[in-house]
Amino acid sequence: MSQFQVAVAGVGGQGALLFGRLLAEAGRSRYEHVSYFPHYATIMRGGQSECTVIISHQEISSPITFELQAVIIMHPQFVEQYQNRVQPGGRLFLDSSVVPHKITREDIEVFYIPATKSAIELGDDRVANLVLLGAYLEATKAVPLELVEKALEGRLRGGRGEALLPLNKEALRQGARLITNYGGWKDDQRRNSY
Amino acid sequence: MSQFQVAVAGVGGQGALLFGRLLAEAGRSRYEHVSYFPHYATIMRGGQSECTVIISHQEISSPITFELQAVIIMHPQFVEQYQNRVQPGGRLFLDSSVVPHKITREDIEVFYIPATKSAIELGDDRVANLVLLGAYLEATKAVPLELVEKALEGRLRGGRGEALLPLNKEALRQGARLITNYGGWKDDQRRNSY
Amino acid sequence: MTRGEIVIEEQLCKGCGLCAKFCARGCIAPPKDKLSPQGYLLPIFANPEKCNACGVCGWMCPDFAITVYKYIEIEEAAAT
Amino acid sequence: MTRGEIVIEEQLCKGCGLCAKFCARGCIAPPKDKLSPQGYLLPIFANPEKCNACGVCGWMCPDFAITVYKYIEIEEAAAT
Amino acid sequence: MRAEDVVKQVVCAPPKLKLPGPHHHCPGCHYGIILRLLCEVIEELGIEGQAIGITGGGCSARWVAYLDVDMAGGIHGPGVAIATAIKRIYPETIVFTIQGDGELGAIGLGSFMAALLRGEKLTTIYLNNACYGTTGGQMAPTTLLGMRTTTTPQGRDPRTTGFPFHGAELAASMRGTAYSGRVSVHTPANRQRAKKALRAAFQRQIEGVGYTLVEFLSPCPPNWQLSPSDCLTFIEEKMIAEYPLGEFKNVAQIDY
Amino acid sequence: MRAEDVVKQVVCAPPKLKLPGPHHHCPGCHYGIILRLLCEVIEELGIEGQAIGITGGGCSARWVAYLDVDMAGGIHGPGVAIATAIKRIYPETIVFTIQGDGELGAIGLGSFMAALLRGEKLTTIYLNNACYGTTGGQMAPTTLLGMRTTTTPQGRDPRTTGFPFHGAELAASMRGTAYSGRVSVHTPANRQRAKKALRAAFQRQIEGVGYTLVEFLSPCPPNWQLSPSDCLTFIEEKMIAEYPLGEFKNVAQIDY
Amino acid sequence: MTGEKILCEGNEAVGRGAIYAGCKYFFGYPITPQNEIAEFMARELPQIGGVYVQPEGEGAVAYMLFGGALTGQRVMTATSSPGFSLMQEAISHLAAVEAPAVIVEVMRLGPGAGTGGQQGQTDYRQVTKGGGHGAYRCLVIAPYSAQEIFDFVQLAFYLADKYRIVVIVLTDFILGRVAELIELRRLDFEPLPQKDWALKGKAQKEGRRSCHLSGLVWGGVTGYFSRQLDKYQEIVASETRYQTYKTEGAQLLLVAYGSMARVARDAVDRAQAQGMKVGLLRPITLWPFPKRAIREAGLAAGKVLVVEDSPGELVEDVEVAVGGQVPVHLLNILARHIPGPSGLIYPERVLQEVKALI
Amino acid sequence: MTGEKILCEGNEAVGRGAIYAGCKYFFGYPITPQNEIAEFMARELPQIGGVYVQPEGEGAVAYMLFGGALTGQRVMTATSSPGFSLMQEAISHLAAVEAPAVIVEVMRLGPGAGTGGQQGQTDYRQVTKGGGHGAYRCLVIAPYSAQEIFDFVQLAFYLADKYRIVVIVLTDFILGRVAELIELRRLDFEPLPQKDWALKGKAQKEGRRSCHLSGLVWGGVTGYFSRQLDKYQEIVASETRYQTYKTEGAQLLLVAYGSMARVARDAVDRAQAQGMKVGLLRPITLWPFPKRAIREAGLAAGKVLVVEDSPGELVEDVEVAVGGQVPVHLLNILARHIPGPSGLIYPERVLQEVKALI
Ligand SMILES: Cc1ncc(C[n+]2csc(CCOP(=O)(O)OP(=O)(O)O)c2C)c(N)n1
Ligand SMILES: Cc1ncc(C[n+]2csc(CCOP(=O)(O)OP(=O)(O)O)c2C)c(N)n1
Ligand code: SF4
Ligand code: SF4
Ligand code: SF4
Ligand code: SF4
Ligand code: SF4
Ligand code: SF4
Ligand SMILES: [Mg+2]
Ligand SMILES: [Mg+2]
Repeated sequence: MSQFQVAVAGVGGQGALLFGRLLAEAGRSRYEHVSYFPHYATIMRGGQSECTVIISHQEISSPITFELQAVIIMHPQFVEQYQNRVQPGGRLFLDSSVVPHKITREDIEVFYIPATKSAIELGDDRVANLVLLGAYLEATKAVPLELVEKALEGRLRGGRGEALLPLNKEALRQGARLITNYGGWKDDQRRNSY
Repeated sequence: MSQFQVAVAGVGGQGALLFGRLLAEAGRSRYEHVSYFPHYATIMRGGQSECTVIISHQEISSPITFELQAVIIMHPQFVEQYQNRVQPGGRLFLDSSVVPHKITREDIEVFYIPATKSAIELGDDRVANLVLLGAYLEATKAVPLELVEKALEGRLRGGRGEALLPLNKEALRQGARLITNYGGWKDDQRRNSY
Repeated sequence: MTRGEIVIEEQLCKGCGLCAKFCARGCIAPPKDKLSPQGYLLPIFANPEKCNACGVCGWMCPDFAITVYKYIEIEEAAAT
Repeated sequence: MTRGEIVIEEQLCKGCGLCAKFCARGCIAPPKDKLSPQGYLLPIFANPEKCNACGVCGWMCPDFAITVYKYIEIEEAAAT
Repeated sequence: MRAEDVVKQVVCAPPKLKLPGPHHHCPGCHYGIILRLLCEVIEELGIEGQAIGITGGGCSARWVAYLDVDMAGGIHGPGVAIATAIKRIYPETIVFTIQGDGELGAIGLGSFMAALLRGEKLTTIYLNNACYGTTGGQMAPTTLLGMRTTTTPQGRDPRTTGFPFHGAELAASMRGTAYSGRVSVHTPANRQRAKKALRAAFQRQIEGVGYTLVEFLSPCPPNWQLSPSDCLTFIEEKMIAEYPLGEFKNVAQIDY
Repeated sequence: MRAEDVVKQVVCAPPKLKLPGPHHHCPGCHYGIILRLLCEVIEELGIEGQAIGITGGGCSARWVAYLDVDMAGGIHGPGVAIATAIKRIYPETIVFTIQGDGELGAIGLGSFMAALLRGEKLTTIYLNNACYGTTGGQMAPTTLLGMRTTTTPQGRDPRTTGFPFHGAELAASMRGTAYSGRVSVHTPANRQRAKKALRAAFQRQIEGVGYTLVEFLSPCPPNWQLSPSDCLTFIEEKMIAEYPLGEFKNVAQIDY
Repeated sequence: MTGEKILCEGNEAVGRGAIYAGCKYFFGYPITPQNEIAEFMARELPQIGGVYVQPEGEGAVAYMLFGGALTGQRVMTATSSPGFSLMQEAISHLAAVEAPAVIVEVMRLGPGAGTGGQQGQTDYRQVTKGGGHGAYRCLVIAPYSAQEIFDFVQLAFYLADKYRIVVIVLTDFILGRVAELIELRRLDFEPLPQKDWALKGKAQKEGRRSCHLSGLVWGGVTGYFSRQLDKYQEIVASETRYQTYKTEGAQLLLVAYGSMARVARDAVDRAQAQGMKVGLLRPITLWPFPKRAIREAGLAAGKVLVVEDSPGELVEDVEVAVGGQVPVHLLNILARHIPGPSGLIYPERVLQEVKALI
Repeated sequence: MTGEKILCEGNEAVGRGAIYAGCKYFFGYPITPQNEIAEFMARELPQIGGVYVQPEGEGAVAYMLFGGALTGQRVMTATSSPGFSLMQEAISHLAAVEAPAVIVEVMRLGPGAGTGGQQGQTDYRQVTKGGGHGAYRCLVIAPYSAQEIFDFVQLAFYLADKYRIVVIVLTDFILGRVAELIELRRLDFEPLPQKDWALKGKAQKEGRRSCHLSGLVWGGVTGYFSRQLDKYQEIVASETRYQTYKTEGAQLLLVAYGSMARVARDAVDRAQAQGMKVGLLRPITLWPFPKRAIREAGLAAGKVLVVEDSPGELVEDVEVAVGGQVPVHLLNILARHIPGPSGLIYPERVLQEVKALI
């Protein structure tokens, strides 16, 4: 495709913005144009935190757009407003560990990813965002997962997060695996989640 | 006359404003309309201090006007600019104790009043303004001198200035006398002055 | 002997763990793997039998999430 | 014996009288009836013979109006 | 003891003056504990009907929506000026401000000092978390020396940014001040002392004595980049070393 | 001694750094004396080429036109903020502010406190005439208790307007301050002490130690409604009673 | 109701008008040329159980106004240009919580310290268009005599309460200083609703709580702005005020406000006396601006001359009003007769311009 | 000169642009959504011998800018709406002494605390018309991409020095946050005269003294204002900037600036793709305002739609520009899609309006 657009919505601390930033950084080696718009209020701790990423071969007129090819929902409070932002034929990814909803739209593809559960199993609930990113990449092939790993390395190398690099990469790969083995929405998955 | 306009110009401390205020206060019992515009800058101590008074039987459109029937000059720095503000046929009063100039305009009446000298003789140089006011009243008959005395009483009664009332009244009367006995500009008068 | 009980309002808890930290009797297990509806990890009232209803966990909870109940035998209650 | 002299710049003096107040030797008469070109009453260097050119009046004049001169005999001056 | 012989008595529940619903503070932020103290003290003093609270622009701005008394706010800096007007107009009300250290020690410093000079009869709840919490943890006047923040990436250096601001001591040094103290709520015992201080401050306002202030040390886990638990140690070891706890002034009368 | 044997030596004349012409201060205002001290000290310290002065909005605003060094000003309040920027950009210059008590103690209080907290390496010449002189003698934070002004027509009452502001003591209490003292020029002996203090303050700035401040008591004859001579007595008896003269701090090094 | 007539300067008329309007709380800070207002209030208010507070600067003054306004009592301040600039953030907060307050701005000249308190009309744009952030509006009233100052201050309090808006009464050095005879009279207005939103402690309101957050976080962005737009529309429709003087048959329309409208009126008198057909339209509210009236009068006259003591601000609004249909000339601050503390534009100079144009 | 390309958010581009322009002195105070600028400068400047000072508030920041500007060095600050309001008095003083400085205003929404740092374009009037007292002007540049932010900050420093004026670079929450690829390049400008008026101590200037009084006391009132009027006229003539996009043959002209120009541009793309003849004119300088260009393009199209994230401010200037000749429609803040922290106006909504109008 000549352009990928995705919005990620979570609450402060869930890492929605890192998802977007990594995708944008990875995207720039494959696309001439990249825009990344994080939308959050520092004044609102724990408040809504969303971002929009566009990676494109053409110039990007607007970095914001209502309907997108893909939307990632990390928290139940966003289901209502964000499911409408998926273009017909687009994809919606939910962290099914925390989002209990079953989406009824028929014109889009929905992925229920138990991201937080997977993350806890990997050892840290905070990598749920990377599980979702791995899933997104696997499902859309927007950029190769390796480029995101490189972007991650660039961020963590030398800092106090360096030790977390293997965990992070594992989370990405786990996300990808969840898509490879994706079996659709399962009722029991939801009940497990909280 | 149906209207009197006068501007008084001095430096801070000379009492130009009191001249105007007293005239305006006295004027209000004889005229339906009165305006008094003191023009000075508190920020500029010792700076220019002028006022314009209009007392009138008609409504006063503008409280400021460039040309006036009468102008009082209390300090040499104003001679240049204020002599032009007398209407043809109007009157100019100078404190000749401090203003050494001889006015050359022929179309106006000029009164050289040794106001500060008279004031010092009366015991306080600060009543020079009242000497000039007395002179102005005597020359123009704008309002009776007694009304100004009443206005003075209103201001001073009960305050710490009460004791100064006789001196102030005497200054007014001395000014009036200087007009009654007015003899024109005398060279020696000027040389005495400083 | 169980002397009291705490109830954690899951909608309010943010998983800071201060309750667990300040329960001197070790009744509360720090947040670990139970997720709240808001996505926070929840502490667990793990050892109710040790609770003496001292109230500390409630007073120290920054999120007004804990209610502490003291068990009073009926005779006692009537007496007070 | 006159030891010095002061010159009051009339254009600058505002007649505050501080010079007169602070001349310990009473050389300066307070402002009374001499008017300056600015309309202020001027102090007068009334007793020059008492002046020892101490400089105090000049230093204390808020208006930079006073210059104080000390008379020095020529031999003295040459020596310094 | 059988279940049916037992009555459950509520020992601790959300205070009456706390409006229902969650607040927006970060996990482990002590602002919630302090908010609770404030509710309790107002309730215990029976001044709920007279109380008027003014919040600042920091993280406590939204206490206007948490505390069930008359409230206004959301402005960064001039809390004491706003409160002064209200108190002067209605001297019988009990007016308090809630202000962060970025606010009281920086943009509101002039207003604060001026209110101290005037000895306004207000109560200020001063929240010292050693940073601008709301805006992302920039250096505040209270930031500890050596502490890294987003605007002191190498650690705060007194040669370029000066020395920490001591609000409670400053307030205590002024003639018009009736009460000033510094407290913390990082342990249950400290929490109880803090409550006492807060009550004493309000009491002095009720008596009409003078300016009253209680400075609360508080952590900011996301900006300090420490876990809630490590924050407690940091307060104990680092914050209190710079900002000693205690009652610095408490007088029944101002000497006019 | 014959006239021709005598040479006239100038003992006292307008200082070199005073630009020619009259200044606008009222008769008997001591600002002129203080201006003179400033000229003398800058000249004697040999810092004329490095000196940059910032005036406020009060009666000293126009010193920009009286003092022959680089100067800017005319703004009521933020003198120390302006000066801070200059000093930070050119650390080798000697930057001083001239500020009234209405300015330093009121509208500029926040900037002043903040500069003290930061320990900016400036010299502040702080003119305390117990009122807003320029605007007509309204109550300033320094107005003496009981003193009548145009905004305290019944005399200043601490119950509604608070207590006098003590700038020099406040400055001395701050860690970043190198020098702070209060002086007066109302007698020749005091004038000499004042000059020493001013020189000491500049010296500390030259050494790069910290913030330096000299507070000058000064009369305001028209607004005090006293003659120049009665003003001297008022300073001696009333002003000094509230504002004691002295050197409150003078250190060669700040303890970082 | 007719009352006593006194000789009263404009600044004093402000204070008197405020007290007649029931304002007992004033927050002030010295600045020329409005000091007389603060001094009047400091003297008078304590005698009527009111309060004068002089805080540390104009910023604080404006925040006291904010706090005071929220108590539901009538509150006021007065200031001049630099002080007014310092109030902009607070005015924006007042707009955010829709608190009613009256600010008297006695303009002084120019940017910065200007002439330190002299004549000028150089705050027109700041007062009518901008000032603080957030696209709010203040109602701006420009009296032109001491009597109008006295009356309009009362009107200002009424409008502030009616619309929950900040009302600015704009005067200047001349108007503040000119003493004229004024009649002390209490103006009657429509009754106003209770201020049930006021902060005074729940006990005074049967336990009802009031809450004001200066923010759009909960109220909703569009809700707030559509409410403001409605309010502004109503103000434009109902509160636009202006006065015409001798405009009947005029072949040149002068437009001026405040002190310059007095000067222009004098020029109109003189011109008419000399047989020239010249009239004056004087905006009384500067926002809302009498756009249509100026358009109509301007088109009727065929030529417009704006007189303002500024490099040219009002003229922009007049140009917009007439929309390029007729020529708009400007007599601006450069027309001052300069000797004098900072110069003034005199009627004679206006007349000269009128002659040149007619 | 082509440089490295980096992924850079708008706020960071401000800091980078400033450093490329030789600015080493920054005065800052935290306020969302511009914190990243101050943080970037706090991190970078000490490494190049520069200085970051964080004083007690935005008022003090602006006065530091004043002091800094007078040293002759390039100085900058950045802030957002409430902070910008607090700077108004100081900006007026900068105008009074004609000191050059650059202020980046990253607008947030609404009056008061608004949404506490969210998207909005509600400072248009404050920035372009008013702000402080004294009828001065600031040059206002509105970039619409990270690259333009980087470039225009450099331009801003050049223009500030050239005209001795305050230049405001106006962005908003969206532009400050959006990261895009920018090319790091140093722009070349005409050489500028020496700043012989700078304060640096007489020793650095062969004993020449510099003196700046923020006032018109000595310089003369008319002298000051006629110099300003000349300067403003020259700026209007030489520095008015705008961009047109697909206006050729357009039957509807969209007018928008900054972030909303991006949104409008997207709508133009979509509309054109659907065969609608729609173009965009984007003012780059908001003062001077590209009045004539808008008039011409508006008349050519016959219909104008203003898109702004405000109740309606830009629209006033557009109305003045077209002078009632063609209808001017407004898509304003009420068109926001509200879910989300405070809602946004999306291209889809603009397109919908375009369809309704065409
Ligand atoms: C005039 C103005 N400047 C800056 C801001 C941005 N701002 C909001 S809150 C805040 C400070 C937060 O720090 P603090 O007062 O310490 O409160 P905390 O968040 O730490 O509780 C700032 C700078 C603002 N709202 N208004
Ligand atoms: C923002 C602002 N507010 C008020 C003023 C008016 N003003 C000019 S100087 C001054 C204060 C004068 O008092 P002080 O600082 O004590 O100096 P003094 O005149 O007594 O020397 C004031 C209030 C101003 N210029 N700017
Ligand atoms: S009430 Fe006391 S004992 Fe029981 S859980 Fe809470 S802290 Fe522990
Ligand atoms: S203290 Fe409260 S918020 Fe924290 S973990 Fe315990 S219950 Fe949850
Ligand atoms: S001290 Fe100076 S100004 Fe005062 S009277 Fe003496 S010479 Fe004149
Ligand atoms: S120099 Fe000394 S002695 Fe001479 S007049 Fe002056 S003060 Fe008196
Ligand atoms: S940012 Fe800091 S102060 Fe604010 S709520 Fe979070 S922890 Fe508390
Ligand atoms: S008003 Fe006061 S301070 Fe100002 S010059 Fe006059 S005496 Fe000095
Ligand atoms: Mg804080
Ligand atoms: Mg003073």
